[in-house]
Amino acid sequence: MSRRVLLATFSHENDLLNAVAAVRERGIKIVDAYTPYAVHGLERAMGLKHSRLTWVCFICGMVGALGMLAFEHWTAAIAWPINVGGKPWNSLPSDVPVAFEAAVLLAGFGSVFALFAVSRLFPGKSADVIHPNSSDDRFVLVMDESNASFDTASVEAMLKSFDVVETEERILSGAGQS
Amino acid sequence: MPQVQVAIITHREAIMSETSSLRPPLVTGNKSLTDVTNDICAPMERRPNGLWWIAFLISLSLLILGIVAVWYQIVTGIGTWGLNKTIGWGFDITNFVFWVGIGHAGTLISAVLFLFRQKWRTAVNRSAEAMTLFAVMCAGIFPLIHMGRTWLAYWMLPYPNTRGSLWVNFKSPLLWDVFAISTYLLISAVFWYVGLIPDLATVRDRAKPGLRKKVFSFFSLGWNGSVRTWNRYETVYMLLAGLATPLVFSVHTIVSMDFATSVIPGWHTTIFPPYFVAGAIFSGLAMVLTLMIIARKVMNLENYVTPTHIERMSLLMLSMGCIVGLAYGTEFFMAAYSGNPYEQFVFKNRALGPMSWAYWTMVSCNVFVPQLLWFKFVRRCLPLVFVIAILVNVGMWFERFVIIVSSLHRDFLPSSWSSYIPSLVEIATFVGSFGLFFTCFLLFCRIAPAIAIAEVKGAASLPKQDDQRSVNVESAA
Amino acid sequence: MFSLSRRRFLEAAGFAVTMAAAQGCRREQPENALPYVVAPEGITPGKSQSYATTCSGCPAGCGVLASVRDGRPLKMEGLPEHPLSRGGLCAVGQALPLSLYDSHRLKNPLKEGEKTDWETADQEIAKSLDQIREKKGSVRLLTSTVTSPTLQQSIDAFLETFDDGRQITLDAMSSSSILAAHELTHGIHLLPHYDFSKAEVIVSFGADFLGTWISPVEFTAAWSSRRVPTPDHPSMSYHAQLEGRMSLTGGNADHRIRLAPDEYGATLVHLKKQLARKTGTGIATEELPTSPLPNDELDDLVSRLWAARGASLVVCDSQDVSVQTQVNAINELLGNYGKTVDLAQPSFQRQGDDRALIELMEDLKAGKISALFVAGTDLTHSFPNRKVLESAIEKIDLVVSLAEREDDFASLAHWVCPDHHSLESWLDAEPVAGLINLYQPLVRPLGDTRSILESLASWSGQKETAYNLLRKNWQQNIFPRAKDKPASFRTFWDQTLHDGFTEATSEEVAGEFDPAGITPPNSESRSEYCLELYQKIAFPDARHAHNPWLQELPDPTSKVTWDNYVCVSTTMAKTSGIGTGDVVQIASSDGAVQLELPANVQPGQHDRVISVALAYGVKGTERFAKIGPQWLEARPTVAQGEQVGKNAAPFIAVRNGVVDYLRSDVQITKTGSRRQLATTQQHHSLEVPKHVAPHGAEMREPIQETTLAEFSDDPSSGKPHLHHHEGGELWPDDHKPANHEWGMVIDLNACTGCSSCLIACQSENNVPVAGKDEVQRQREMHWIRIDRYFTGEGDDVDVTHQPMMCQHCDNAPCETVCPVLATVHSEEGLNEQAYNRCVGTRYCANNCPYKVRRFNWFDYPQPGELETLVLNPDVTVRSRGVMEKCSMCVQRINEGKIEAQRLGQSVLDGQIQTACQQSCPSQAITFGDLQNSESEVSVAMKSPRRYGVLEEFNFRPSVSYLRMVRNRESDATGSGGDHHTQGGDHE
Amino acid sequence: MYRYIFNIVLIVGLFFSLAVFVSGMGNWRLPDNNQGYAPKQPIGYSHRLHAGELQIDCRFCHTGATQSQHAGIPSTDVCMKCHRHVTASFNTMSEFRRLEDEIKKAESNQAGGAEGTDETEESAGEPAVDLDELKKQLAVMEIPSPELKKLYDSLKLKDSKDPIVESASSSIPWVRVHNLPDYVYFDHRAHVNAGVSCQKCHGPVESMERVRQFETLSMGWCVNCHRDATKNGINGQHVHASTDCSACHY
Repeated sequence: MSRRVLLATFSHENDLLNAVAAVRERGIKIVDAYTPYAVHGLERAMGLKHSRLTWVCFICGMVGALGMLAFEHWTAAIAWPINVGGKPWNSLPSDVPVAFEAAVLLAGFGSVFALFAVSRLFPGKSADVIHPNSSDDRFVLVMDESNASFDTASVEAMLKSFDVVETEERILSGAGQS
Repeated sequence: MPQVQVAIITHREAIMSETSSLRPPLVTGNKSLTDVTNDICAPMERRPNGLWWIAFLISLSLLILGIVAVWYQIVTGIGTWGLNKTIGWGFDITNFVFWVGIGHAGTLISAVLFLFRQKWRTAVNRSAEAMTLFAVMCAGIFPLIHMGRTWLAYWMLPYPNTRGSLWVNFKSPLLWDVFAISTYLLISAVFWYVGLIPDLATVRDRAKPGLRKKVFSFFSLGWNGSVRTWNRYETVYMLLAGLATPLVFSVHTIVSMDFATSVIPGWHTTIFPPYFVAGAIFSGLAMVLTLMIIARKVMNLENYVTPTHIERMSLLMLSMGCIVGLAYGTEFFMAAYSGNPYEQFVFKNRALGPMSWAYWTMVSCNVFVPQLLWFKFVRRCLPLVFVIAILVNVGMWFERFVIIVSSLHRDFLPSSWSSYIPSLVEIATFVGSFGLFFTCFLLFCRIAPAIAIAEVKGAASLPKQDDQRSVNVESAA
Repeated sequence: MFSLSRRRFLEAAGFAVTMAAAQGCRREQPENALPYVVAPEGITPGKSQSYATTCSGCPAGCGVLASVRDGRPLKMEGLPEHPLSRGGLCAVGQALPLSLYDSHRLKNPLKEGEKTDWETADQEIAKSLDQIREKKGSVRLLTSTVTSPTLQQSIDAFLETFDDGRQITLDAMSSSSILAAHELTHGIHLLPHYDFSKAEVIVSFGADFLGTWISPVEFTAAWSSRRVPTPDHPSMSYHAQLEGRMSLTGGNADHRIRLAPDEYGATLVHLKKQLARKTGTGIATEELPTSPLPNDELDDLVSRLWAARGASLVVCDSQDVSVQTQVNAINELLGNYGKTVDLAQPSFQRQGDDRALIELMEDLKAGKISALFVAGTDLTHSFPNRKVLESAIEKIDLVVSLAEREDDFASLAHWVCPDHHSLESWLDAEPVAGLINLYQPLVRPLGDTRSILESLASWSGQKETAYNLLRKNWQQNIFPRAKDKPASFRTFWDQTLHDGFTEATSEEVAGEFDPAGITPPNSESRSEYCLELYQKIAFPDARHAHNPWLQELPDPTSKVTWDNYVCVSTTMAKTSGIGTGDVVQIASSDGAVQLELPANVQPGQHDRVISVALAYGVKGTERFAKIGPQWLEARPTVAQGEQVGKNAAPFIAVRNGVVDYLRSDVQITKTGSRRQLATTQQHHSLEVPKHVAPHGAEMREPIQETTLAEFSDDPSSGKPHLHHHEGGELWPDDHKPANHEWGMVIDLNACTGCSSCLIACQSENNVPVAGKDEVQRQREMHWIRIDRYFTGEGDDVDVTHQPMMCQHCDNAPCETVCPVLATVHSEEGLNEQAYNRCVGTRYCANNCPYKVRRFNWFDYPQPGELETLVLNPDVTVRSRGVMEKCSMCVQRINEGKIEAQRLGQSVLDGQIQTACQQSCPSQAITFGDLQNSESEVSVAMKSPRRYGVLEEFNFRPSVSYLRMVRNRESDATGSGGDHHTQGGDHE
Repeated sequence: MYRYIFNIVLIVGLFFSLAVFVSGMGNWRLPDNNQGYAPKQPIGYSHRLHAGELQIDCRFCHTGATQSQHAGIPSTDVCMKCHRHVTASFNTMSEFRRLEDEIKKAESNQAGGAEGTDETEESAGEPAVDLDELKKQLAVMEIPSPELKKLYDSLKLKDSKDPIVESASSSIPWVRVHNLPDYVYFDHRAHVNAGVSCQKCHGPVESMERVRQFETLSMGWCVNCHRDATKNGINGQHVHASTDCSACHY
């Protein structure tokens, strides 16, 4: 499915932020925005939901910690109990450090791989770069034109007031997914 | 300015932008966003200069020396080191703890300062993370090669086996180390790489079609700067920072437990975990300072690494030096107060015994010398800060040496008291680890953006080109 | 395109080949197993058999139980039933297997240094001998002490074929003055048999009877039998040692007085005078010079000796005959003859006859000798003047050496007719009249060597095997003497062969004391220095210098290996600025003899006495240059062209008809160069250095001691006042021992520090030799060490010895820290070390409070293929990078358990013995099952003297020690000092 | 075209590698695992025949099993206990007997024939040829099997089993099948006397023509058996099979 979009390019994050607010006020659907760095407040301005990756991280961490604790207990006290320095079979304090490390390792890798999976990032993927300078100094706002009420001219005029550098109409193939 | 803007700028950032006019700017020299990109990418896009080549060749030859020494040691035996029946660890574990300690500052700067929203970290966090990575690599080598049978190092991992299954000893601090160091290395690598992805994309977009573009395309994972990805990315980055912070504390706590859980007087002490963490941060800061002062000169990054950064780091180093000094004093107090004669002897022996030279080198470098940083002119004098940082590095190496060797050389039974002289192979291995570190670091400067481009841009709150003049007037005022 | 594809094709094909190959290379070379063709009767492959035989290390004649496995003698153990050694065996005896498997032993006879065969040798020697017989030439056979009746008979028979054939006996260290003195005072030329087990008071003048003097194992066993005070019988013998150098015996004495050897005479005269006054006899009334000993000391000795009349013993190691006559007089006055000094059944353990030797030297000088045979002794290290020998040899028609190795003399000889190693040959020995031991061959000779019995028989003109000669002599001469009148010779022979020895009647020798024989010692004016040559405990005889185990055995007193050195007192060191490791030159005043050796500052040494060990600088020890690991910084054990240590024998003097090991005409000067000694211990005191000593804890307390006086009052006296945590454990104790709980108790009062256990352990457990450089780097590999501490100030020090090995702690610090479970605890209370699991982090060694773990820094291969035969097949040979330590001889424990199971029995107490325990001459080590409350070790654990080293840390060691008790009134002497009163606040 | 051909070659190559790899997977095993090792022995000795068919007890030859840590490989003279008398297989012997009988018969026939009438002359030629042939067959027939010859060679015996005086005997170089690493101490005594059957570790040797390593002999295999023995006993007998390191490693 392809759709018509309007690209507005800005040179400063504040322009983009202001424009986003104005565009959303007008009820125009924003497809996405592309910025060279993480512009603070943009996600809220665009009304994006808070990421649920924190839960992934938490669950992975718990699995790591509890799994490792269980494994340590099993190896030392159940699978083959061996007398080490007269310590009791089940010596919880000595199990803590490794369990902690396992938690951190799993949580870290879990959340990073979840990020890659959710954002479809993988090695060798060819990026659909929206603007040659979007990773340098240009902030690009992509608006959905398919709505019948979309008035390109008036939008462009409005954007002008936010110091838009250029605007461009484009047909986007695919679902407009970032 | 339209009203909307005020509404969307968070309270915190309002403060930041307010204070930024009061504080010296993080990026000087009226840089635009493109300037930032250009400046940072420049070292990796142009041919290396002579200075780089000289540094690289020196590092490489040291690395080769180290490789030869390690090879010789592995095929001949640990006997090629100066250890003996009493002193089972010397340079090896000293170097290990030293390098781990160096590594910690990287994580501290990058993760802890990130969590505390210290924007000035952006100038140095990338190289600090790289430093962590390379330092942990150097550190990891020592526990590996210190084993009598290095080729069986995988026995440390709890994998199912045909021995019935014979697992590993989870009660051993050395095993905790295995997990701590490998976790630390992996998480540091991931943290570093995740931070690098947007910058790799920037380099990719700048590159002309060819091998370079292909490589950067491959490693930038198809990054396109979508705000949705940025949103998740920021979350994960914060999570990683949140994980790395306790990790860095746990790693050096566990390293200190190698000693603290033993029975050897001078090792067996509860103060070690905080003492070691403080020491690690201290040595790490010194190393970051050393590298930054060199890097800003060599790589023309004076506008990004400003004297303000150096001064803040110096203050941090001073405070850490004081904590470490307090720890040294506390050890003596605890020994005296405990009434344990073995403990008392070890500390008296440290200060007055045959290894007192090492002890006083350590105290001078770590406690006395950093006191100079109370003076602002010292903090702002880069050569002086550089010298102090080097001395702190030396002192922190000696701290580990003193703890390990001076505690071992005279323990319980006087019949086994002994002394330790490092062998040539040991020294070459130590030197080689520096070779590895600098070779990696120099290569890193050449192949990846040494400063986090996206983060600098995000944190520097660069004014709109049109507003430049007014800002400059403000900062000048 | 084409090339690319071709490459890909090759890649693909290569992959296939590699995969196929990878599956092919799985197995190593097949290993062959060669069974017997015809299995010998009574031998089961893999099982060791013990045979009783006799030790050939020295003429003391200790009984040996040699275990033979698959045709290889592997381990020498003491023969428990033997009346002299009582199951003990010294380091030298333990080390015999290694000298058996010595690739440097001669494998065939030599003619002028060239290989030849026995037929040629016999023919040509016989021809020369016939010529000598014709011209009535003089034949001399030089031997070390011959205790063998059969060999003596062969020698006599051989020498009888000549008109002038004489045997001359030359000991490694002569005691001929004792024999000569008895000739003067008792009219019989012999060595009495001393019985230390009957002596309540022992006064020794320089006699190192626990170390090297005459029969040390026997004397140690006897001496220690009187040194075990119990709460019920708090008594033990009193032992005073007056000596110049610090000997092992001196270190074990209750009271040690520093007295230069040239003052023994003067002191003995005073002692004799005072005792004579007590008896009321008037044998000594002459005017005396002042005593070198203070009067109170002298009075104390006199009163103690007098109180123990008939149960006292005065011995002296002086080569001055007049001094020895004084000793005889004192023993006579005390009524010791017939009690502690046995003349009726004398000892044959030292028969060196110095007068004959001096005559020989004259004859050699005069060129009167036609043939010279040398057997069982390395002349260079005991012959007073080698130059005489060297110049004389050219004038001798026939020079034959029967040495096992090409020693210094053998290289001068025309013929070398190598004797068997004692483990390859039949022989007998009568060390003490009435006790006859047998030697039996335990292995087929490894080289083409021949027993001395056969060689002599062949040269006497009757070829006969050693076995037949021995049996014949036994049938004719020994069998009639047999004590319990066995039914037939065959039963007698079989029983003796089984037992290893037999007791026989002997000619009663009666000697009447004749005061006229007492000669006053000449009271020479004291010289500036007094050089004393002595024997080292590791190898009293140069024949053993080829044994690397013994070379690396730390001297019990100095802890030095791989070298000899000049011992000087701390006072002399201070005044002349000599430090340990400084090379000093000692030279005779005429400058004829010079020697440069490193100095060793020895606490306890007399200020004027400098002492040097003999039997160093032995030809052939050049071979040790490359012993031990070879690497970048390795320093050779001996420098190019040098030997281990230097030969001090040129200082041996001939004086007043005896070979004397004392010299007053010497000078000592510092050369300025240094040579590091290889010591296994660097800190020699229990005191921590003063400037780093915490207040109230100036002393470490691994060794606890008390005095007999205090012990009688309170058997647990000497216990430091420690804050020992007696409460419950922090953790639940999950580890109840299974069927056994092995434990060990070491009695510090019995342990003399003789170090025989070190070699026992080395031999049993395949402990490698590390070499001098590694010892200097503090990397010796011994599993058991003997910590030796000097306590006290200056030169009047007390010596303590403490055997230290893995303590098998129940709460072992080493186990907790091993990441790979290579060292864990067994359910029988042992601290196990699985070599094959060890990855070599050395963390366990660091965390061991006793520092008993040894790391394989390198591979330590055996020097040759033959030498690998000495390895015990029951113990893994450890590879590089692996930690090792005392296993409490777990291979013996397993063998004992399995054998008991096979026989359907339970393991009996005493059935399993560790190697160190088995051979201990003083039986200081007890080992057994702590779960068996009846076992010897459990009983010892209940002793009030028991303590554990570093017990206060709750490591719960399985090895305990029994507190040392010195027979003293109070702590006034020495320094045992006030140290037990100042127990710090240990936690 | 080239590309096409080489792609085919490539695919075939890869397929081949894969095939080799997969076929190898079946006997893939960890390093040092010699399960199934069945080396060729210097003498084609059949355990199946001796232990299986003839039901000779293992300990008859491996005498050390109850007394020593090594079960031991029998010395040549142990083989000779029987093979002094048993020199060939039953089939060979019956063939031998048959030939002998035939010759005897033929000889008697011949003798009878010579004495007999001329009637038989026609057929007399035939048995005569037969007799020579039979004798030749008998002469080349090896009564001691070639394998037993090796036994005699080891002892340096003639076929008549008299020793060859001038030459020394030599061991038979058997190839070790069950070879534990040097750091493992396995004691046959302890196991056999505790009632562990030989087959428990060595497998059904009595059915093996050539002995092969039946079990993995890995440490885990040992330890699991020890655990099982401690838990369930051996033949109903309670035993304590230690799993301490020092039970096997010292």
